[in-house]
Amino acid sequence: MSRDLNIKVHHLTRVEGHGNIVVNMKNGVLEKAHLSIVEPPRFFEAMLKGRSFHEAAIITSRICGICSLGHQMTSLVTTEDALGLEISEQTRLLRKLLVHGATFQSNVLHAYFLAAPDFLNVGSVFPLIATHKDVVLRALRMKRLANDIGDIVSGRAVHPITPVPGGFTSIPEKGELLEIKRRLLEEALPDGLETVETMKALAGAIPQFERETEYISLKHGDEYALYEGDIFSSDTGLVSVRNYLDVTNEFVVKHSTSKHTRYNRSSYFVGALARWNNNQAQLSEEAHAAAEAMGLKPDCHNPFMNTIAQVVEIVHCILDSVRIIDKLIANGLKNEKPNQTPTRYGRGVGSNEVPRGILFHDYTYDNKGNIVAANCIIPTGQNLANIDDDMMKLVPEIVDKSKAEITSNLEMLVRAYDPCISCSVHMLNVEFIE
Amino acid sequence: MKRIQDVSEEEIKDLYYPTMCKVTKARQITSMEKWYELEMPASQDLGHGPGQFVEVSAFGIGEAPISISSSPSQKGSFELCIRQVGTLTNVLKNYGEGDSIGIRGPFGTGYPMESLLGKDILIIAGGIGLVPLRSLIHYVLDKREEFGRLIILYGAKNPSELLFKEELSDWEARDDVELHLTVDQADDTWTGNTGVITTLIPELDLNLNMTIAAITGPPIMYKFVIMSLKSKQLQDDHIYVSLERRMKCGVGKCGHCQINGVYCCQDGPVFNYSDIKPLREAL
Amino acid sequence: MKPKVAFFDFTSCEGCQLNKLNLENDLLDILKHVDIVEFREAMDDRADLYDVAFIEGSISTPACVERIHDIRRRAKILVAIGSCAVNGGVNAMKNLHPIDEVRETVYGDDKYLFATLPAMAISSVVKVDYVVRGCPMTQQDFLRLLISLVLGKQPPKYRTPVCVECKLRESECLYNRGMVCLGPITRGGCDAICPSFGQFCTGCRGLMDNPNLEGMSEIMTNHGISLEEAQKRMLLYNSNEVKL
Amino acid sequence: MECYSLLRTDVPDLIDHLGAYGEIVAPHSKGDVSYSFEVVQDSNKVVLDYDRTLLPLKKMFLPPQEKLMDFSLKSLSYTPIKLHIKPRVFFAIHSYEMQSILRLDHSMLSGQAESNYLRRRKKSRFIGISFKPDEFHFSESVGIPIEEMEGFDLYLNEVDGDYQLYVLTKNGHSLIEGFEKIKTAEPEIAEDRKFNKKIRFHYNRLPQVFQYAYHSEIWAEVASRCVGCGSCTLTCPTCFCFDVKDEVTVTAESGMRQRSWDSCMLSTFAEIAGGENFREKTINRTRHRLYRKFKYITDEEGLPWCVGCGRCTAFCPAEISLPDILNDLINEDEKAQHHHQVMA
Ligand SMILES: Cc1cc2nc3c(=O)[nH]c(=O)nc-3n(C[C@H](O)[C@H](O)[C@H](O)COP(=O)(O)OP(=O)(O)OC[C@H]3O[C@@H](n4cnc5c(N)ncnc54)[C@H](O)[C@@H]3O)c2cc1C
Ligand code: SF4
Ligand code: SF4
Ligand code: SF4
Repeated sequence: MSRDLNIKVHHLTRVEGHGNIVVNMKNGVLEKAHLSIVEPPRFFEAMLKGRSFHEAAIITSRICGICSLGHQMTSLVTTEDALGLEISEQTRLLRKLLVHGATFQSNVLHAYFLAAPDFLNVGSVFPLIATHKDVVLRALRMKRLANDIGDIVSGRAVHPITPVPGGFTSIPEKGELLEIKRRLLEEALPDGLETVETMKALAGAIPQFERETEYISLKHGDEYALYEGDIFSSDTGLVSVRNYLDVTNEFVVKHSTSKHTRYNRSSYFVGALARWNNNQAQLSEEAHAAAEAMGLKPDCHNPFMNTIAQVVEIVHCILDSVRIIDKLIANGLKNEKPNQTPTRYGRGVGSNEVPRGILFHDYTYDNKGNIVAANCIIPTGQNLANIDDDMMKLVPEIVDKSKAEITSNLEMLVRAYDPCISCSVHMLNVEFIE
Repeated sequence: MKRIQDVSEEEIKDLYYPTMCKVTKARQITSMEKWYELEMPASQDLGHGPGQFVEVSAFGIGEAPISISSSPSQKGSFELCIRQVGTLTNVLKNYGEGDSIGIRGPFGTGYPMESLLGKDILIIAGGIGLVPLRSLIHYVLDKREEFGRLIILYGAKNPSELLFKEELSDWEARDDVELHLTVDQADDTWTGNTGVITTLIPELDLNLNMTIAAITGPPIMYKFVIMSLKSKQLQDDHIYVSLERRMKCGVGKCGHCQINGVYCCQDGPVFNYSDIKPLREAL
Repeated sequence: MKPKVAFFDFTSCEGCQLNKLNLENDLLDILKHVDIVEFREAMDDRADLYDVAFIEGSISTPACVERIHDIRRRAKILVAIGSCAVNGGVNAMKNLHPIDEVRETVYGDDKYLFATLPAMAISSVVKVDYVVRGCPMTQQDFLRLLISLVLGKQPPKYRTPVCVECKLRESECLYNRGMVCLGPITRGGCDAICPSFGQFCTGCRGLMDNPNLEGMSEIMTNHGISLEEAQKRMLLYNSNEVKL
Repeated sequence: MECYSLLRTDVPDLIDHLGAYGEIVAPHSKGDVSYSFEVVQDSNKVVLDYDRTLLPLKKMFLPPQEKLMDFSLKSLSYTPIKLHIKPRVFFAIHSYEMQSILRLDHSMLSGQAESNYLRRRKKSRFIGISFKPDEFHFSESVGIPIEEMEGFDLYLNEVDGDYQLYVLTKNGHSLIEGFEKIKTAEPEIAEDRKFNKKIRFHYNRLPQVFQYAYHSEIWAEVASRCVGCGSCTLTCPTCFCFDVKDEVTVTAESGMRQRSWDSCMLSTFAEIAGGENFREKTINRTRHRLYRKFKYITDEEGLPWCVGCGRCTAFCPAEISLPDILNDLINEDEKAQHHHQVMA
């Protein structure tokens, strides 16, 4: 069948940041299918220049309000690596709790507010308030609890306050943590399991589409890697975080203010589905049961299933947060001061799994503790090439459908990646021109 | 020093609860000012003296000090006139007949009416300053034979800003009131005096021993008016001014209205000029 | 009829918008007062006219300029939310460097592919009726503005410094802890949340009217940081306002 | 005057014993180096050796933020606030703090009596404690020695690490009735407590200095360093200015009227509608603050309205020192006097 198709989705909705979808097919030959990023560039690397290590995390957390905690964590890890700052076991645990809270929050937001309207064929979550009030209330309840973890441990969920290089400026009270634990077990867990049921019911609306690709995430010896680990490629295995540039290989494309990346193939996938494919063995029984209920199998190659993998992670985060709180309390909460005395200056690299995938920061400090060079590589930027490759495969498969349906399928595909476009435009590995 | 033992539990009265008063009449009298007639619950009397003010309250917005514009001799109701300049005053614009407005007060010192008996009263009002002085004017008119001359100087920016126009023409018509109006900027309809209020003073023929001047107007006005009165040889203690300051509580607690060592809300707003002349922040 | 409300984002992290979605406990109450007609981050719908348009983010490209004029034409009331929109916020830090250098830093040889302007406050391009400050804007502050608009009253302007709220909370002053803090010259309204969690105020709500910047620099240098460092601190959120 | 000895280690037991009268409020640690008056939950957490609390004891009678009423916008009516006032014992209070409460009493009783303050104030008992002056205390210079006992029911005087307990009132006597860990003793005075900070003139000469200080150059010098944060007045135990605001809930149907501490050092304090500001410049405000402490009320009551706690200096980020300003004004005054004499 030879068809002409011209799709332009201007300012894609229900994603963070600005992107347009462009598809161009002439006589059945697909010329173009890509996500073009039009978010105004913000030049964070330039802004970081000359800034003190006290400010680096404050600034980089403003790269993205949605992943502010993720940026902050990666920034802190990077600064600590560069300046040789050791952190305590308590700091590590509190950070892991924060990462869980943020992942939980973000995944709920995406699954319920951004993706669910697609499955139910409505334009936003607001109509659902009338038709599915209990579901909306449940989502709000879960989000509130996830944000409360952020508020209590880090001062506020968006642009956290207390995490600083070397530790925390203030430590939560034991009673506050116990209350969070109670709510996790009594409210969040039942809500999480309900979520699995809801998603199971909606899973029928997920398109059957498969494209095997390279999956990249962190990997850790003892746990489902979120806060720390080495880089792992499903194609070629482990790479040290220090050598992240060997993995990312950024290049500029004309249709995007954001650079693309590639490693062993023309593109790779980062995010919940990559984490699932690479690390699912380290998930709890409950999380596996959830995955099975929603039809998520080990080695899944359907990008639309990323949302389902996120829901599995919700269950994981709830249960693992309880475990972390227990450990913090068993160790006894200490009113520690952050360790902010540098033992060296120079370059540091840090990486975390943030909800949308693997994130890298890379700073070089002068011996006054001010930044001379910085580079940040954001998950959505890493997914862009993969999204384009998916579109190139998907469009011919659905070319018989109406233009409206194709468009909505493509929008749904992009949304499944939970792209965070606002932050995907600040990442280039360029040295400052002195 | 006052001591805590000097007050008993029973003597302590609540300070911050307003009395809800019904608006019985209301009219927008210029583009900026609205006039209200209010009634206390159970036909109580407000019990104020000319020159005193109340704290007017609208829930959700806040409170503002507003002068009582009617004479104490008016029984059963009292009047306010409010210029719409900000948050609260603009919300009050929407209040009309039948609505309830919270009132605390009356607060502050009024004019010492006892010592004004038999005197010639010279009223000097600029703009909204007529509102508190109107209480004094009505009081004098109600007890006309107990006072000497009543001279009213009243100035506004332009003719459309003159308040209480009907009353002005009533006063104009009376031969026991000497009314002199002026506007800063005349328009086509205006046939009267043009110029700032001080231009009216030199022509006045005053009996210096008998005359008491009462001045209210924008902060800038006082200095010049007092200067003109002084050049007519009027003595300091024959001059009263009513001052405006920021106020929150109205009862000498919140500190906002302090003028050097005195509280405008308690020691004023009506001051004898000789008392505040040494206060550097007063005028 | 309920007022039609819309949200738009320009150059920003979208944290302020996210903070709105984080109003879990109040979201349903808010929807009783207003109709949300456009909110790209959360919905597909579009509308032509708005009673209130909330704007997040700075103006930083020629395309932004065009779009904000268009929104202004269609909005009765326009509110800038978050420091990016109110005064340029962190985005404006790039204005401290020559623009070509900035572009080259990030895009190298491809620097001319993407147009950029200095990062500007919304109010330097179109008339702004009200502001909600902060980075991110606080939910409390946003709700206060919304309720004020519903009641037809002037929203609070916050003209006292962060120190006032810090003192009312009886937080330990960071200067007594040997840290430096921008609370004295920063507009309050945040309930001094950062100092109350032991972190210095970064100045995210913008400067006070007539701040004593010399006095502030002196305080900071007396507390052990260099003048250069002190000035950088002040510039963090206020590059468009602080003139040194 | 009865006098007993009390071991430092028995103080927690004394606190527990006092609990029979009511709630106990005492200094606790706050943050790294600060203190705050809090309701005692655990008598072992009470700090006996403290320099000064961040906020003064005033906060217990005139809270930093206080709801004055609830109102409904639907029915345009309000509900008064019920104050639940428990009898309270204020424990380990310094003499200047007690004096500040006595001055506040006067301010709150003058004119119309401040109802909420007085109701809270009525049922309280005060137990003083001696202290070691640090670099900021100067209360002796304003007439308040460390051992000033006016206002206290009981007083703890530290001697060699332990305490002497003085019983000063009938109420004080009944507070310790039945407490057995004290022994009768002879009063002693500790030697090693000296004030490091002093005002050069006796306080009753200060109004005289202020008489001529209005146009001093010193105000401008101070104003150039002041950042106008209000910390000095917000932590001052004899300041009491406040602001009143209405807050409405998200339902837009109800709300509350709330008062919160305000400060005459803030630029907005004396501003009225239309932008007129009666103390627009920092210099006007700094001057007003000191005149309030040493001239206006002092002229009438014969006492400085400053108790020498040192808070405004200790908590000023610009390290502007009130006694230093006073001494500068005094020097200037002396110079002027001298000049006069020479001219004459
Ligand atoms: C003794 C006295 C009598 C007054 N009599 C009248 C009168 O009869 N008619 C009239 O129209 N106006 C009168 N005013 C002025 C009136 O109080 C102010 O215009 C009014 O408070 C403005 O309030 P707003 O909320 O509308 O203005 P906004 O500008 O929104 O006020 C902002 C804040 O400033 C406070 N504020 C502003 N101006 C004043 C002020 N002058 N005094 C106290 N607080 C202020 C308000 O309480 C409010 O919290 C009088 C003022 C005083 C002191
Ligand atoms: S911590 Fe900062 S905001 Fe708080 S009082 Fe000190 S300087 Fe002011
Ligand atoms: S304390 Fe300062 S940085 Fe923190 S929220 Fe408030 S204004 Fe912003
Ligand atoms: S504490 Fe210091 S800087 Fe702040 S207002 Fe007072 S004198 Fe000025």
